[in-house]
Amino acid sequence: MKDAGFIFGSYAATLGSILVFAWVTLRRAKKSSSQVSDSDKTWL
Amino acid sequence: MSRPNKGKVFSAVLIKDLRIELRSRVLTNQVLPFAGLVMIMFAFALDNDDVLQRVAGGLIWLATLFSSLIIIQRSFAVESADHALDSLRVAGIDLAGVFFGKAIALAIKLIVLDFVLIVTAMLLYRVDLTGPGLVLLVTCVLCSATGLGFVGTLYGGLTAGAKGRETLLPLLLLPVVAPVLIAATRATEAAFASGGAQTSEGWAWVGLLAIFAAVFGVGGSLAFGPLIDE
Amino acid sequence: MSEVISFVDTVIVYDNFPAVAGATFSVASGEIVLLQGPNGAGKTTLLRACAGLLPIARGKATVLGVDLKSDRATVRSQVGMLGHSNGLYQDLTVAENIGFWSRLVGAGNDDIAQAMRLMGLSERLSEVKVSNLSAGQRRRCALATLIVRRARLWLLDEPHAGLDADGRDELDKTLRSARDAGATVVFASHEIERAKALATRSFKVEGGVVGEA
Amino acid sequence: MSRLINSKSATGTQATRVLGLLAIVVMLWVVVSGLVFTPQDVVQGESVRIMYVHVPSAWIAYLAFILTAVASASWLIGKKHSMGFDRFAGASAEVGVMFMAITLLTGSLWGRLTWGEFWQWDPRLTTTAFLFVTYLGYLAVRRLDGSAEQRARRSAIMALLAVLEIPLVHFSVVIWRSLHQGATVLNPSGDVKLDDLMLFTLFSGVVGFTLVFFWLVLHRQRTMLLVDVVNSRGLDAAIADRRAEAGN
Repeated sequence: MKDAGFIFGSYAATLGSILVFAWVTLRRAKKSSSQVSDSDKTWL
Repeated sequence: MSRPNKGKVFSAVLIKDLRIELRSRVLTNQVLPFAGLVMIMFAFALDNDDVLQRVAGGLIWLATLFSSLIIIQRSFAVESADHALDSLRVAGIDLAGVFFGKAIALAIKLIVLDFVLIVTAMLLYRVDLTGPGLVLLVTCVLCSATGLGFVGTLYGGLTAGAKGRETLLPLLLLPVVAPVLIAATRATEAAFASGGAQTSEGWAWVGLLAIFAAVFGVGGSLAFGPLIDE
Repeated sequence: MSEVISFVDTVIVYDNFPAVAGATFSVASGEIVLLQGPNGAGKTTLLRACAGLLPIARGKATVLGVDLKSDRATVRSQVGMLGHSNGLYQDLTVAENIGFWSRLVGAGNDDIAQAMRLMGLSERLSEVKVSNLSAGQRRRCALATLIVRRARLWLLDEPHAGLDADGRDELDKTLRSARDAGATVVFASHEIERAKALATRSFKVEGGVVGEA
Repeated sequence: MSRLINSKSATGTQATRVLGLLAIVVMLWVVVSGLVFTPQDVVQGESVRIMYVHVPSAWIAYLAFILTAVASASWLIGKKHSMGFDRFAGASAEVGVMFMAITLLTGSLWGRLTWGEFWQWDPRLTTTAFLFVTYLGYLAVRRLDGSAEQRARRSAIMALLAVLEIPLVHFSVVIWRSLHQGATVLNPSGDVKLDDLMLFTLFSGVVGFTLVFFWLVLHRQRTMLLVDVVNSRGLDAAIADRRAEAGN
């Protein structure tokens, strides 16, 4: 494929950012979750 | 006791701010020399009379924006030095009146600043001004100074006081004032007839400046009170 | 209308710290109330909250019949607050500072003259810039702006600080005459002797909790 | 993969797991179809493939900022000032800023291939860049110290001011370009002839990114709630400590 670096770079940057955001969020949630009782978790 | 209306608060704050400026002379002793220096630096950096003549409008307004950051910070340093803003808040004073008073005081300082910058540009960059161009330029300065006064007071109030917030002002302010930079620059170029621009082209830009001032005048008077509240 | 301030289990958080951690007390109209306690006990925070400047985190708080939890803003025009700082403009003269406030609240020239007389600010001082005043003179100037505002509830944080003996006597007289005119005064002070003589009642503030003294 | 889906996350529910699974499936399809199945464009060549991630992320970024504004207005108007609106506004803005960064990055990579330059002063591009900086400012205001209510009020007003600002910036940039020099920029989509598969892939991209957006916002919003609760738990302990001071 011509210009493969640019194209794969775009896809990698996009998916990478999403995954990093998701991972950071989930990790932060896990850290605080143990200190919060289930009654405060409105989504449960 | 009945509280006075917006008009009284407005004039009291306006007179107070202008009087403080006359006493402390921060504008004349610090900001104007800084702005003049910036104009000279531009001349060094660009080092070409034709280029300078063509971009004079942009340089005037860039210098205005950077100097306005200092003026805005000064405008609220005065309020937070002895927690005078707290006193105004606790006294239940109409904050929209305070907003307009501070904004117009700021606008007047910016008009003085722009007058000096324009004269500097005419001397250093050799730009010419015709009769119709002068009318356009004066209107342009009035409209953009008012708009900048409103936006500057709004975001200056938010970033006033607490530690570490001063650095936030440029980040918040500069994107918002991009339309002023663009419109005022184009109108000024039209007034100077830089690059063969017609005076008539400038009036559309002045219209945009007027809209900007109106939008942030209304928005700012509504938002200022809740924004500076604790 | 007897209760001017009524706090029940009030918690006030300032800078993520519960400076007031459950205050229950009430102040009746016409009282001069002293808050005594060590530095950092929560006196200042309590006064600022009464002025509607700080949000109430928990509990109940009513000042001049206004619920501070739902509506902090309306109470402000009826209280006069003087904190550690004076709220003066350093580059303006005494007369200009007081004049600014009188214009804001729609007071007349007589009010300015009276306020300055009450606070012992002479003709000569009135034309001096605030930045050239002594601490005590600034304090008196700030109190004069408060008099011009004619508040129903006076909240004063260390009002005697920086005043000389005469100034303190003047201040006590002013507070008493303000009380006689229908105002209620709550003040914090370290000078227990003088303050006790002035106050009709006093509370002890310690560790963010208010108790009878 | 299935472990990732089934592992119990703190802020997950059945609904978010289904949402997440759907998002992954659609995104996989977009990647495979965008990189392999779709043909290259007559004009743009291979670079058209960037469009399948660029266009949806731009669309999501704008959607995020609209939702931030709506949630902020709801917070201000609502009598109860429900903090849920504030958290949603913040979460949506954070995700929006991320997608806007992706938009600018993929856009400039595409521009390098198509125009030969990373950046053009195209009105749409310029407005997007200003929007990005404006919302960085919004997030900075959210981080200012103060009570939760103060944070919510400040940031709600900032979000609504941004709504005032954006049309003004866009309008001024549009006439700035059109008055002064002819359009030097290719219309980014006007020259492209999309066949059915290309259109379908683009459409799948929009769907997939929307799913990802809502998955991220839901989790981010709930995480904010957890952090808020932990902070107020800290408050209970602090109040107890504070009262103990009075005892001695």
